[in-house]
Amino acid sequence: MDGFFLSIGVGLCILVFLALYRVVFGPGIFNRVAAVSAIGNKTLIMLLIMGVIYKRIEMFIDISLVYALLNFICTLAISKYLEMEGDK
Amino acid sequence: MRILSLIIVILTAAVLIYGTLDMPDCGNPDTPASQHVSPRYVTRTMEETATPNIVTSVLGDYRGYDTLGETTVIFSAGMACILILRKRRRQ
Amino acid sequence: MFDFIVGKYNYWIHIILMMIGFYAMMSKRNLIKKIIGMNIFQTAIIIFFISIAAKRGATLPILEHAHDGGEHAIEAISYINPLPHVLMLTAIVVMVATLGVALAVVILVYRKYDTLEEAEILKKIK
Amino acid sequence: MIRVYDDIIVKTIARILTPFIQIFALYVIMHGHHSPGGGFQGGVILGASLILLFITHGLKETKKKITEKGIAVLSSLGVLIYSGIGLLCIILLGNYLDYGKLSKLLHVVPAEARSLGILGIEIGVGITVMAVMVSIFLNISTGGTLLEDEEDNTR
Amino acid sequence: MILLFDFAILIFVLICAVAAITVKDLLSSVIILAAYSFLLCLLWAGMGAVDVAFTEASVGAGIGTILLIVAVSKTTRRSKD
Amino acid sequence: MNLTTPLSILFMVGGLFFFTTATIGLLRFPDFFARLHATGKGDTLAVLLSLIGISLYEGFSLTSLKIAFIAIFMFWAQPTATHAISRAGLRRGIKPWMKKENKR
Amino acid sequence: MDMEIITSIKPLLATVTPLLCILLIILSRRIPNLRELWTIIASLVTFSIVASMVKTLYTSKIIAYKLVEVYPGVDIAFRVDAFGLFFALLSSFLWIVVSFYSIGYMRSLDEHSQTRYFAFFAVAISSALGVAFSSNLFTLYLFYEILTVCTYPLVTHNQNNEARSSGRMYLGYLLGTSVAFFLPAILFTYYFAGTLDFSPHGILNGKASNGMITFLFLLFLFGIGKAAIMPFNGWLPRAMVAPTPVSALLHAVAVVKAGVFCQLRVYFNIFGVELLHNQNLDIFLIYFVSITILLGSLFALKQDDIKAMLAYSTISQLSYIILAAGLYSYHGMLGGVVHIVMHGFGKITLFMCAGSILCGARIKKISRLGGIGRRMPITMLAFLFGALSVAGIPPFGGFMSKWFLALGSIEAHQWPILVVLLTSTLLNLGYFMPVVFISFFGKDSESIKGYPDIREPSPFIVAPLAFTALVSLALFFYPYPFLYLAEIFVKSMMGG
Amino acid sequence: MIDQAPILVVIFPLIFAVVTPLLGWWKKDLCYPWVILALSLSSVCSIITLKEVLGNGVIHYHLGGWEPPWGIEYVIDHLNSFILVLVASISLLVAISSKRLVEEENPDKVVYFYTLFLLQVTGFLGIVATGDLFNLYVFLEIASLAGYALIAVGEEHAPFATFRYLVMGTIGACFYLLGVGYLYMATGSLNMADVAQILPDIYSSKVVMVAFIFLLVGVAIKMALFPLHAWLPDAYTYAPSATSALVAPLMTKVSVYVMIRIIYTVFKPYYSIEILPVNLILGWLAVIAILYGVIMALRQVDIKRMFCYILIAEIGYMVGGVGLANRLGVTGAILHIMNDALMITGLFLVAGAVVYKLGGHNINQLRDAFKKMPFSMAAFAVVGLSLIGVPPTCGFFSKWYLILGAIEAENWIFIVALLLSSAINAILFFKIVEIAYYGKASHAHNGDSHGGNTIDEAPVSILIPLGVVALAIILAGIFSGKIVSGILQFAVPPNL
Amino acid sequence: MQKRQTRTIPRSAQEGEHKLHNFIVAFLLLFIFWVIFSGHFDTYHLTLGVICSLLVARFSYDLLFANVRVGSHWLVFLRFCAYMPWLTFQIVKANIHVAALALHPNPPIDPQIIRFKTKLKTDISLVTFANSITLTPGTITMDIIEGEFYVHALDKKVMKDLGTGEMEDRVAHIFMGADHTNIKDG
Repeated sequence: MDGFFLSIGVGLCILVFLALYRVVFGPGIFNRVAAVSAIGNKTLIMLLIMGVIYKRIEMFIDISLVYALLNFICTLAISKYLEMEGDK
Repeated sequence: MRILSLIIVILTAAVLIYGTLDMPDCGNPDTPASQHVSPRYVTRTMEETATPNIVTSVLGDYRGYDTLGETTVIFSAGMACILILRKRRRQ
Repeated sequence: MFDFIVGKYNYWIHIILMMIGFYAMMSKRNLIKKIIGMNIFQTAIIIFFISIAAKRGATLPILEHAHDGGEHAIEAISYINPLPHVLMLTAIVVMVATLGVALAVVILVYRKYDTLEEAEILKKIK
Repeated sequence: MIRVYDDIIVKTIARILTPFIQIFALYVIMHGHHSPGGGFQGGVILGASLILLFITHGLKETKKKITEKGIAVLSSLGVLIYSGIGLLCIILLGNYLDYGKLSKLLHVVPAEARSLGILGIEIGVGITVMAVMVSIFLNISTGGTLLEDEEDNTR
Repeated sequence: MILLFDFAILIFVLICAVAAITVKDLLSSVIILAAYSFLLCLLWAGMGAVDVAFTEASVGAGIGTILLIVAVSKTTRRSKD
Repeated sequence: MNLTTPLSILFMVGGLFFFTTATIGLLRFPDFFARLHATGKGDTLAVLLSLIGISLYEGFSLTSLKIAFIAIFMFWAQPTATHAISRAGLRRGIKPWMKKENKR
Repeated sequence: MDMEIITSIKPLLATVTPLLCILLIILSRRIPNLRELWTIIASLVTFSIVASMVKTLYTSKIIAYKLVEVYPGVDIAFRVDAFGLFFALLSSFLWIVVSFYSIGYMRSLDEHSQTRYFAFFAVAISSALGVAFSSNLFTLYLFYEILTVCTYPLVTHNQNNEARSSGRMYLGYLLGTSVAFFLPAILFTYYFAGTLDFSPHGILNGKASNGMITFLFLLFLFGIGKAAIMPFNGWLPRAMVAPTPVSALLHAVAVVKAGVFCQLRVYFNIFGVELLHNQNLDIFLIYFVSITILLGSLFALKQDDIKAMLAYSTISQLSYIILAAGLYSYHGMLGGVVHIVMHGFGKITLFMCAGSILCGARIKKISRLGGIGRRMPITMLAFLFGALSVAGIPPFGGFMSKWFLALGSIEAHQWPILVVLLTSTLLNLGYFMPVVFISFFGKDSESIKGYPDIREPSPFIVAPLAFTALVSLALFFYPYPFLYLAEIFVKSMMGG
Repeated sequence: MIDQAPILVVIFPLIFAVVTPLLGWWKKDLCYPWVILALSLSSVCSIITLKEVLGNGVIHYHLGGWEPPWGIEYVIDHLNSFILVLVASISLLVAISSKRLVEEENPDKVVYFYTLFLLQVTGFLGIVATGDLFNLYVFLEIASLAGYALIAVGEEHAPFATFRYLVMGTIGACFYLLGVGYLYMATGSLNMADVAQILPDIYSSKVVMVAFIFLLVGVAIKMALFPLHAWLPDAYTYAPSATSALVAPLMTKVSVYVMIRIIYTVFKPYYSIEILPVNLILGWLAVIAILYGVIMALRQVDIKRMFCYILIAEIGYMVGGVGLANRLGVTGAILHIMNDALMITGLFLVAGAVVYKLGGHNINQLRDAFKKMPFSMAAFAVVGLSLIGVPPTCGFFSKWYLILGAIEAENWIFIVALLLSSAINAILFFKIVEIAYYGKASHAHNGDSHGGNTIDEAPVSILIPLGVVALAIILAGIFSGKIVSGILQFAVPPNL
Repeated sequence: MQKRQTRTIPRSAQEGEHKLHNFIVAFLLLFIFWVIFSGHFDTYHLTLGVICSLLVARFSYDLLFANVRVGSHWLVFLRFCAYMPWLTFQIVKANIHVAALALHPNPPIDPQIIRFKTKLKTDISLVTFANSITLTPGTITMDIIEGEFYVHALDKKVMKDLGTGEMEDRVAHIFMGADHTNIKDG
């Protein structure tokens, strides 16, 4: 079963890599933000998968939870900045 | 300037990589780092501090003074920001 | 050879990462870029420390059977070395604190010179 | 940056999420003994929850919840708690930060006393970190005036 | 086995780092740094340093990025390099 | 091998599938708003499925409840974030991509 | 050398008394009379303390006093031997005279910052005494440096551009040489010898290689810039911008003699005469300073400014004294040492005369002195006395020392030195006599003609210079306190 | 309570710093006495610690009651306790002087200024007291962060200078941290004594070598050793006066202390002499730093900047002394830590007084300063003489030891650099003195010459520390023998 | 904080009993959260939980229940739970739609921006509606300006789905018990 989760993790890794394309090249700031939040979601799941692999998932849930909560704040801050930009 | 910094960077990297040649492999459980001081933290944290999270017990107790310093660093950063940026209202 | 690379991989990556940060700190002319370089530099060091702590086949440095009265013998070999983690917690805190102060200073600089480019600031100082 | 974010959705969601973030942050602080987390992390999350309020509701509204003075007092208070516990150990004839000596005061075995001592300092760290994070954020985002730019709700 | 993650993530981290310092737009740079921090968190969780990963998660997503964004918003987004 | 394991495999694979489509959407869609469709929705469901898969695998305990909390938070936060960023895009004057015949 | 050593605080007292007087001077800065009274009292007290030690010294004893240890084996300590006392006696005695003279001079010219002047004057005397009494090279260096620094405000007293550049020159030469040569020389000495204490036969003997000895010798020779040996003499004429009492006491007696004193101390008590002689360094030394003797006199011939002329004369005469270390003979050494006091009295008289002329007639140039002797007869007579004494014409004190030197050169079989001495004497007369001649017998110059009010200045000025002129005459007949001390010292050098 | 003194030295300023903002909210005026109280308590504790160390030998204080390799340990030996006293007392002096300066320069930020002031002192004391490599890093960061903030509120271009300082400082701290990491990897310990015990077996390891290099480079950046000094002049020039008086003397000294610790305690001297010839490199860098520093100082027209370059040169002295790797040289370096701390404090306090009274730190603003602020300038003169190395000021004695050490190590070029720098310092110092002294000449057109005669002295709160520093400079000179034989000879690493 | 009643964020729920009620509800909710997070059921941890929940509830009960009149909480909650399955179904549909679009060799995207007025009044219902729109097939709420929704739709089909107003009705149904007075934040 570990092998299965590991392969899911690897799959997510590949997805993260793909999303990184948008982060690095992705024209404009908005695409990047979208891609980063996508990466955040994948990270969240990958953390849990690592927890499963380590057999200590309860230790990793908190981190995932933090991501669920704070990724949101981060995105809000960026979008607020983008909205308020220009009219300082 | 760019060339100079590139040279410095490459030099530093060379020194560092030279240093890695003698390092134990990553993940090797027999390194001095894992053998000398840290085993005690692992084996005796429960009986000495009753805290299963070893990191917390080391952070809070064995090396608690570092953490005091850390808190002070944060405190200084806060005060530093206030000192640097705070302006009076009239402006 | 493969073992060699696998064993040293983390170290080399941390060196490369650190040098990226270092280069950015030295040669980038934008102040915020320098701060970003600083961030990368510091995280590279953290990677190094965490690599020191890693132990193959060991689990997290949180005791697994803490509350069953010594039924399971605790062996140091089966837990990852916690000490570097502790050090790096402190280092991250320092990193954040430095980031805060650096940004405050940058804002002050911007207030004064109305630019973040080092070259332009130097021109204005003269 | 700290102007009111005139978006009903964001405001409402932030408002509802804030208490949960805060209780989670406190949980992180208190349960550093058993799971990852501790004073700093919890403090940062706590600070982030307040920052969320500042971002979405603006300075004026949020200042009713927590004032500048309060932030300053809290940031000192945290370090004071920490170093105070240390001094308490000195008064109880131990070395600085020797929580084992607190067992006389708390009537528990030294190991437990150490555990409690760690909790105490985690709380201190959490308070300081929270207050300082908010104060850095406020200072940077308002350029040090801690005054809201004139409210602009026209759009 | 976790090493497999390490390999990949370290490469990603490198990519992010290079991108963060080469992108001309400061805000983009900051956002790339946020992604960088996610990856680091992942890396550390993978290496068993949960506490550090936790800290990086809270700092990277919660404070560090926000502070940088705020600072950029207070100054300017443009950068010459 | 009880029933939960295949179920969890199913859910995990489903989650991975939606992650994949979301990422492909992120890469392929023509403009920012369309990409937001991909990430905003795809990721929400994918996360939900993966969480269910993991909690099934782990068996029911307090842990699953915590995972449920993650799901709930995601449900609140994800659309809000998507909304916020799209609103910012709209207000900053990013023109949504239109099909050519619509442009007239 | 089994001389009896007596511990006594007297040398410290003598050094500190002028410093205490500074406090009083500063406190009473608003009341000039009281301020100057303090100076005079201090000078008298100092002199009496110094003089009270003479008797002890006559009985071949040495007074020592250790203040504090600054380094293992190196102390700040005082040790009074005959040579030191000799120099101290001269300085403290002349301080009394010059104190009176200063009062008259400063008041008649209505100088500014007189408090500062008197204060730093006291410091200078204190450090000169310190130099005289120091028991080791370290203490010597300490007071030497203090002397350099505290003279700076005196030299630049006028605070105009000329004073400024002279001050620069002064410090540049003195500090430069002392830091660049003297200090390393001391350190090397310490490194090789393990001690810095003065010893009658030197401490370096057998401690260092020959090359090193020569190297050290050169460092000392050039390091002690106050001795104004030829390449490093430039500061002395420039320092003449100072008020005349300063030039008189410091640049005829205290400072320059301190330099010479240091040189002799080093040659006698660090190297030891035997060592110098064995290495043939003495020969080098005497021929080297001979150049200074001759060139100094020649330069003096060219000068039109009285004080500049006197300064070059001083340069020339200082090197006579250094001859003492090079002439490896009893009389040679005696002559050099005695020349300190003979030249001191003579030259101070000349300087005071120059000051008197400045006060009375506002004249600085020799070419304008025509007829002044008729208006200011006492001054010019004193000038004549001083000039004859410096030139070494009997019956003046200067003759005695020159005589001894000549004897010494004969004893040491250094005939060329004898020639040098004679030539120099002729040159001395050559630049002094015209001054005397035109002042008495020349036509009234333009600076004098229309000014009927030119006359002898106040008695505070005239009395001291007349007194010293008479003393330099008297020293020919009764040189004994000084001569005895010098003999004791030279005997202790040669006797061992 | 006496056995708790080592920790109280550090904890007092920390707790007081934390309370300061609260106190400031309540009553702003209380901050100043509060800071003084904190630092006095800290000084008293440090003196108690020193006494304990002198009486009973090295103190090991186990924080949290954990034995050394596991817990953090304070190891207070002679070197430590000496520098603790130095840091505590100098910061007390600066704190006393800061009152008017802070009120003048940052009137509405007094509270936070004092908070960070105390935090910075905490950092310094923590660095000095600790016996743990990582703990040192933490306190280094406290000191640095507080320093950045304190400098950033200075005048004109302070923010940008601070930014550069911040970037450099972070690089330095990170290098240090990296070095600690490498060392930890090789030894598995963070305790200095423990590491020192383990290291000799693995001296051949490349990891240890890289660790050593990075530790040194990190510290060298923090202390602004020659090629890494670029941040210093700007940062300290534009800093507020009170800050520069605190940071300039102490930050560099503490870094030198750390360097001594690393080279001679954590590593054995054998390592840096035989295996990795670091001492040689340090020696050369020191020579270049000295010459570069003094020559650059000569070119400045801004006195604060000039002092900064002097500071760079002084760092060269200490690093050179450390690099000599013999007892005398290291003694000289340690002694110079004290002397230089005193001198630089004096310099920057004078700069503070000048800025306060004359409104700027351009050298031309000093015109007539001797008239206006005689006491400040007198103190400045003492400091300047010490910088030149005129006995009996303390600057002479450290130079003395350093040169003796250099002679022993046969490092002639270092001697030359030292002497040359002394000479140039003399020029520098008298350049300032001249301007301060002759100011009137260029102001002559302002009318009456007595206009500038009124004394307009700096406030007492500055004068008292300045006077204490000046006195300390002289006393430290006179009693340097006592200091060396009483404390420093135990402080020098025993295996040299 | 008690003294400055007029300055707390919410304008409604200022009467004392509502306040207390809200406070208790918030406390209970938070405490349940705490217990689930904590996973330790000994007195020590529960005490900590009570203290923490009290603190947070004290700080932010008014944030949690701003603009919602008490009384209908439980009913709303139940209706909301009933709404969830439908929403989940919609989300699955949406994702399959998006997946199909993403995997389509030539994505048949035809984006539109729709504007429509809504009858919903309270902010909580508005928010629920907006988020539901965002989560459902091919639509994103871009902006709400004075009750007018700006929705970005991926193609015309979803536009029609939205046009039926089914979702709006369902959301309105959930919150119908709540007071529909138009009170907004800030």
